[in-house]
Amino acid sequence: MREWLRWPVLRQLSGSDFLGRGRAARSPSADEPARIENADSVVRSVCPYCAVGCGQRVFVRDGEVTQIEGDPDSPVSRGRLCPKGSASRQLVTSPSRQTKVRYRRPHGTEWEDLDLDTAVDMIADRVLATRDETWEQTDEQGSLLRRAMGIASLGGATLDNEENYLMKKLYTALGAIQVENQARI
Amino acid sequence: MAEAHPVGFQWVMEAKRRGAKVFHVDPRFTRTSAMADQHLALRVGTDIAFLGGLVHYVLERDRYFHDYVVNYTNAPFIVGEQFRDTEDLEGLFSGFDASAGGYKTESWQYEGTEASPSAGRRDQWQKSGQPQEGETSSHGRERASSGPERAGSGGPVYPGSPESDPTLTHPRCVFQVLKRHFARYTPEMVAQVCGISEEAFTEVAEALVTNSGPERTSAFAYSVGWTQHTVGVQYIRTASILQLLLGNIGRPGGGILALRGHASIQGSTDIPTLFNLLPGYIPMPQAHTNEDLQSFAEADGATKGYWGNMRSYLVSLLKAWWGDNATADNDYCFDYLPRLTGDHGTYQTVVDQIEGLVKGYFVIGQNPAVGSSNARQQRLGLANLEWLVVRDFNMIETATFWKDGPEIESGELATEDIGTEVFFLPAAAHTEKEGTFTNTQRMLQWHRKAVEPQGDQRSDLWFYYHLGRRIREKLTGRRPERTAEQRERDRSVLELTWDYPTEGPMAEPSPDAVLREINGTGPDGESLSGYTQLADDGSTRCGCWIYCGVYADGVNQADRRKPGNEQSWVAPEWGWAWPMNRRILYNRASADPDGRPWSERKAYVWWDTEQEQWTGHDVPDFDKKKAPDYEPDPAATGPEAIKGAEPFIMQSDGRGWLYVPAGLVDGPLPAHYEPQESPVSNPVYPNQQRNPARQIFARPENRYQPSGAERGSEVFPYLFTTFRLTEHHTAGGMSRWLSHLSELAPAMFVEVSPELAAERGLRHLDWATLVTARTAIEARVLVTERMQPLRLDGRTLHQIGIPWHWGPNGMTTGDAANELLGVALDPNVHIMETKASTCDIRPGRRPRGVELAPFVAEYRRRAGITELTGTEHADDPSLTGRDERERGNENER
Amino acid sequence: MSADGDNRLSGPLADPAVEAGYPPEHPERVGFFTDTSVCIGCKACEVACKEWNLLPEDGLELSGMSYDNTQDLGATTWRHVAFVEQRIDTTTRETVDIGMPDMTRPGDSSTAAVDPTEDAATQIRWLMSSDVCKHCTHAACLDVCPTGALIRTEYGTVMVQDDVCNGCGYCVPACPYGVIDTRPDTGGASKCTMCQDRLGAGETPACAAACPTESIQYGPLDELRDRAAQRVDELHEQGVTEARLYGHEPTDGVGGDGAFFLLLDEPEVYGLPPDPVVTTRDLPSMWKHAAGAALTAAVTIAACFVGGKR
Amino acid sequence: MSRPDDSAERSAEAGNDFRSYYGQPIIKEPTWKVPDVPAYLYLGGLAGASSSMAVLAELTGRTHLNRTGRVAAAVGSTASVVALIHDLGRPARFLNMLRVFKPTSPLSVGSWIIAPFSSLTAAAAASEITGRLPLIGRLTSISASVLAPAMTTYTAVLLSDTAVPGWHEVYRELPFVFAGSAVSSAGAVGMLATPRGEAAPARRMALAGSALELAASHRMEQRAGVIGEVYREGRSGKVVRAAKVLTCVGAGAALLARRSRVAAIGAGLCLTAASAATRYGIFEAGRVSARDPKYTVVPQRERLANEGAASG
Repeated sequence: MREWLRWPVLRQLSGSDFLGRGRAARSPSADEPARIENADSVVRSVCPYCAVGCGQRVFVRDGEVTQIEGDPDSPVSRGRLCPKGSASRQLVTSPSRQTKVRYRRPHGTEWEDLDLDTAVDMIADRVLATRDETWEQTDEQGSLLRRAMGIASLGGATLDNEENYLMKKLYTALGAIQVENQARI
Repeated sequence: MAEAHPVGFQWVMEAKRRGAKVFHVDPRFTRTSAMADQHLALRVGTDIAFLGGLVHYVLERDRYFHDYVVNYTNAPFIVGEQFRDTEDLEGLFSGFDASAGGYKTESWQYEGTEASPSAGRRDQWQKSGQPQEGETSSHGRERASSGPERAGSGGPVYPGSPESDPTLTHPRCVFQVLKRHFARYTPEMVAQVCGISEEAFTEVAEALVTNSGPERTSAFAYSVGWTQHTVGVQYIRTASILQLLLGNIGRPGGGILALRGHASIQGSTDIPTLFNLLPGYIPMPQAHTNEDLQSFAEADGATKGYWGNMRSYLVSLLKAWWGDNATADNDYCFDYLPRLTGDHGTYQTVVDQIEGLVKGYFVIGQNPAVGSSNARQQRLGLANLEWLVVRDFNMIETATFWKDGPEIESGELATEDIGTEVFFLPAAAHTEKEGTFTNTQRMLQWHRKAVEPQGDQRSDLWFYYHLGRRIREKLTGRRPERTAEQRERDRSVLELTWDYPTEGPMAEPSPDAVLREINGTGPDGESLSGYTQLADDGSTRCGCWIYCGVYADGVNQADRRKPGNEQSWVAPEWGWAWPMNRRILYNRASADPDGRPWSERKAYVWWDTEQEQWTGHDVPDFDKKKAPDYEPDPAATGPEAIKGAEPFIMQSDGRGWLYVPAGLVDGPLPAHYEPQESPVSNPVYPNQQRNPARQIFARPENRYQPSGAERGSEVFPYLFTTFRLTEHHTAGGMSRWLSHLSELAPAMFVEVSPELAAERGLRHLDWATLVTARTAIEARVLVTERMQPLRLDGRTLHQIGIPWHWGPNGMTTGDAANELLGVALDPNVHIMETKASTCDIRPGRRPRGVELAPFVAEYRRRAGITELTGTEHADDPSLTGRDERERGNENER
Repeated sequence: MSADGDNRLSGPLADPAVEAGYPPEHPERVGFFTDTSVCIGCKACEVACKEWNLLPEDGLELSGMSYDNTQDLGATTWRHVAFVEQRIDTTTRETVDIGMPDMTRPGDSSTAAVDPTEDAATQIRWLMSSDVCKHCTHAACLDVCPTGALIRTEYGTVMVQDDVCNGCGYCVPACPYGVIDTRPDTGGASKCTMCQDRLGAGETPACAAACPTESIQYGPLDELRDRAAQRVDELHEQGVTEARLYGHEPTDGVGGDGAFFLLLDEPEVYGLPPDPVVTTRDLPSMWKHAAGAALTAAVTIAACFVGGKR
Repeated sequence: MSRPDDSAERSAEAGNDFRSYYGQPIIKEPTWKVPDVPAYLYLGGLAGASSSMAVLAELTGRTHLNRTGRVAAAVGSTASVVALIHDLGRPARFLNMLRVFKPTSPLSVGSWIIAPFSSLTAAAAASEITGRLPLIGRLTSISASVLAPAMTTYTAVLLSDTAVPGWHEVYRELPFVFAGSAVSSAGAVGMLATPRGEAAPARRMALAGSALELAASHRMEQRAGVIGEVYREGRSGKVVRAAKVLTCVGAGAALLARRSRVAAIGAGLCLTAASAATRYGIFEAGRVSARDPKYTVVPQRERLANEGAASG
């Protein structure tokens, strides 16, 4: 009976929307709240693409990013984003993102699985071996070099300052000097 | 700017709304051109001629900002008698050593001074009394007297004061030198070189000068269209000269604005993952000149300006890194720093990979297999490694080159033969970690963490912290079996401060703790509030002196988010800009020598006579209490030696440099040279085709093409330039995998004019093949009138636009533009020339598989290319070091 | 059809929400004013829309239509940026269409490219315009929808209720702008909702929020109309005499658009109809003719039964 | 709209000189499928005219023709509904057609017509075939016949009430074409399924319907202006021409059908095909007119030019 009373035709006849073009034809779905309204948290962030540094608001629900949009408070961007910035939610939630370590052994033809812990351990071993193998304490004239020329690194412009800082600090301590990033490219 | 920085472009539109005129100077008609009042389609690689023409226009008509120029620039300083200009030497400056492909720069100095470049390079010169220019090692020349590795940091230093002529009439004063030097750059010359009309040029010039002066300012915005050239630094220099002459530096609405392309590319320069720098632009020590802390820092200590406190900055850094282990007795562990012996930049590194010298490679959020010039050379390097670590979101080309790279397709390499061990580690995204990005305005902004990364995804902070922790554990564990020599070697690692707190199940290290370390702490362990507090006695620690203050008062200043509309137009309470939260550098120049604003309209920072201090809309970039009439004691050093009317406090004379007596390796003034590869003979200096000091690598996989009148240049008759699209990002790692971006620009294409299409039989939307001496790629053709042929001296020149976002992997795929480019570098900063080169274009798809190499080889044969092609007068370590046999027997790959 | 006369189907209508049964205290009618003279063609609107409305990618095809690879509005593309390359004579403001470059091999046909140096007064210009559902005052899609899936909202906008739509497709050919379409994946009709859910949250629609240059302006329709008129005057003063508004007149064929535009050339150059009319304007006449025809049929049939067995 | 003064002049140059966005269509082509929607159109018309035929046959004592009419009306309307449901993007939600009553929607009005009509005709046909409840059968048949004329023409309104130039611009004539076609198609079925002796009204319906259809078509094409092209040219033009030929042939055969069963069958088949082809041709012509921006732009430009001339 209740279902029957909700029949829009009855609402058409009884209400102000005789032609059934608005209120009478409306379904409860039209009033569903926006997903930014029922977010568990709204996190202030910064766009990861170019160096303009537009403010972003990241909406989270159940531990997942549900929306990323411009932060109107930012005096840099005033809430606006370009197409790349606007695609940030897809960037971070894309199913194409890798979630597992992949390993290719020397001369291997396929990727293999590898435990993250093992991978970091293996990399540490490689670093130390290459460091010893290519260590230069001094040059021919006896000038101090104190470096390992077998280790190089590229990247940093898309990372946080804190990450660059740890990279530079660790590499320098290890004697790796061929450390570069996009700023040179 | 509308293309690559659309949201930043809103401010250009805002200015336009308020009456600003917008001129767009670009070889291509882009989305920016569409919004500009006027678009000037320059021939690629001719901006120095264009800007030089503007300098000429200003000087010839006496349209410069006189008081600004006399007081704030080095215009009155007298240049030494020994200096010879390009006017005198047919396109070369004095000091050129043809056999070394570089300059001895001492003849560029001021009269009465002994200008030398920088702390990082100086003491070798002091010791020997003679610059040891031209020495070549496998890593390029060590340019002892120029110090390009230091040039970004605020300029070289010189003791004493140069002779000066405030009337600007002395024939050897900088102003007069400048006038003579730019006399060639007439509107007619600009038209002839750049391919634009004199009328169009004059319109820009007139608009620029009338919009500069006390009441008005003009700004230049540029991007890698200026930097990625064999004369890139001199492009920026020309703009600097122009803006200084017009009084447009240090003032609101003025400046030369670098539009940088990555979220923290500024940060990764400030806290450099760059070979030649330590945090805060402190140079990495050189093997032969920096034997101890004293010799490294002392020369700076004797000079004027804020670099005079270099020792404080460095000692605080060493204390931050080695903590209590760094003491006065051990030079604060200065010897733990590895030493440089030349260019160790990324292109040199790739050569060393191919040569088997570099064995392990970390690639972190970059994609060199398609993103660096001469991409094939990059992949040959990757294929010759022992191990490779790639950290990224998706399976980028750098991670998969061994499986499906172009060399596998062409049969040049076989997967089974590639010995590189590859670790792909998935990275956490910006929403999955917290930390700071430094934007293109030097502003640090803290982004907070929203969610946890999935699976094995981790932040790079996590990776490097735990990698370091593991390495230290292993070294500690292996200590008994290590030799004494090895133990000594390990001390720099084991004594490193590496005790960051971790949190959560993933043991994520605290970025907040790292930022506090970067900011620095005083003897009491409390956060410092600014770099003026740094001491050289080991009592302070600071990971990056220019970032000192980002954690002032124990508050993360980069995380400040007071809404923009609730504060002044400078918005000082959003984020934090280095240094000291100053939003415009050298803003003391916004006031006249007496400290009054040049005009009410352009008031920004001024001297408050009642409060007796500097004040204004921004944090004054000046000693707050230093009065405009302050005259330093002649014996003063450091900041105290800067006058109250000298705004450029990082420069060793407090002045903006129109002329660069030291610090650059390719000339004290900019001069137009043709790109490494150009179909045009240099019209400005007919005897000097290319930048004589450019850095090149003549190697089998990196052949150069003939230029201008050289035989065979007609084989590659078309100019091309690479560019970015709004719809994609860099080499595509963050855009080609996203459907919402891929669908907007779904295929690799090239832009050609209808005239070129007619000349070569290219059809809209069909395929075309582009060929250089390196290789051939294919792309879809977009015929558009936005590309216009140039008419130069009655000759028609065609330019081709090539976006560089594509590669073989991802959702939208295509050949990479970087396959076409050779590696030829600016000698100051080792940045490659991607914005101007030559190629051939023909209809149809490129040859595939084994047919590709002979196809390209045939082009090289027709053009008569040998390993010497395009190498004259250049700095090329591989040439001098090479075997004669190899030289004679050109082995084309 | 009713006491209100033509207003229920066409002509100026002060308050479409009240017409659709909402109480007079409903929210103000809102809309978009898209000022194409400041559009930089960045397509942020397209992406922001798809991100918010969770719309899928709908084709990785290089169109060759300048930088427009989206090509048109559709069921899963609710914002579409058009790109038009043309020449304009800077003195007369006459435009010359370039259109799609000739697909034949140059030289094969007679349409040789114009030598740009021949006429110094012409220069290249690149028009960009972000198109969207017009949210017509008299919306044909809504009128013809048999299920009530398409409704007028309290904001005066027009939206599809996906849980109601049965995919009959009637709205598709009814739209005079070619906006609405049915989704191949769900079968339902779909188009811009002006971010109905965001409006409920007091937020700006996703496209307008993202637009870097305020080309897409969102707000109360009356305010937007005033602003637009000012902007046209401003451009005319600057010599951009070809600037004109499109879809802003309540007297036009659809009673005025909820999303209207400032254009720099004829509407059809951007793919917009020059004089759209809501089809239901003629519905009473259609029914009259149909009734006449039906009567004719009935009479004819009856007549056929008159007479003998021949 | 404010626009430069010269635009009216420019647009007044009719014919093929019009501007567009890379030749892209301005309006969307209908997503309706073939044969679903042409079948829906044809069957609805057939059902409507058949229902009238049945009642009149019953009143005039033509039991066979009554039976034919009842069955044709029931089968036609039911099949028409099935075709419509099959065309829906979400067939399971067919019942939402009755969720509202939308006077502004010909499809809603049509649904409210076809729903009772198909039920009534089904009941009438069931009674006729089983012989049970004859009174109910008669009542339902008569009730259905009240709705029957509407069945013959509402689908014309359905097509016309769109932005499709080929349909909308001919809204005055299209119902008459459909009416004629419906009458002739019912006549055709009557001829096919009824002994010649009782089929005289059916033959007359075939002839009269055909005449009406042809006359209305002719007038429609005359008045359509530039849009008339889609009814003359291309594939849609061919189908429309074929329909006309079939109508003529069918009508000619119908003249002979009184004497010849073969002619009757031939006429019935021809006219059935003609009626279906008419619907299909018109459907296709509409699609063509939607695809080409010319048919949207040129008439609108002409309208503006005329308005401009009238007011200026």
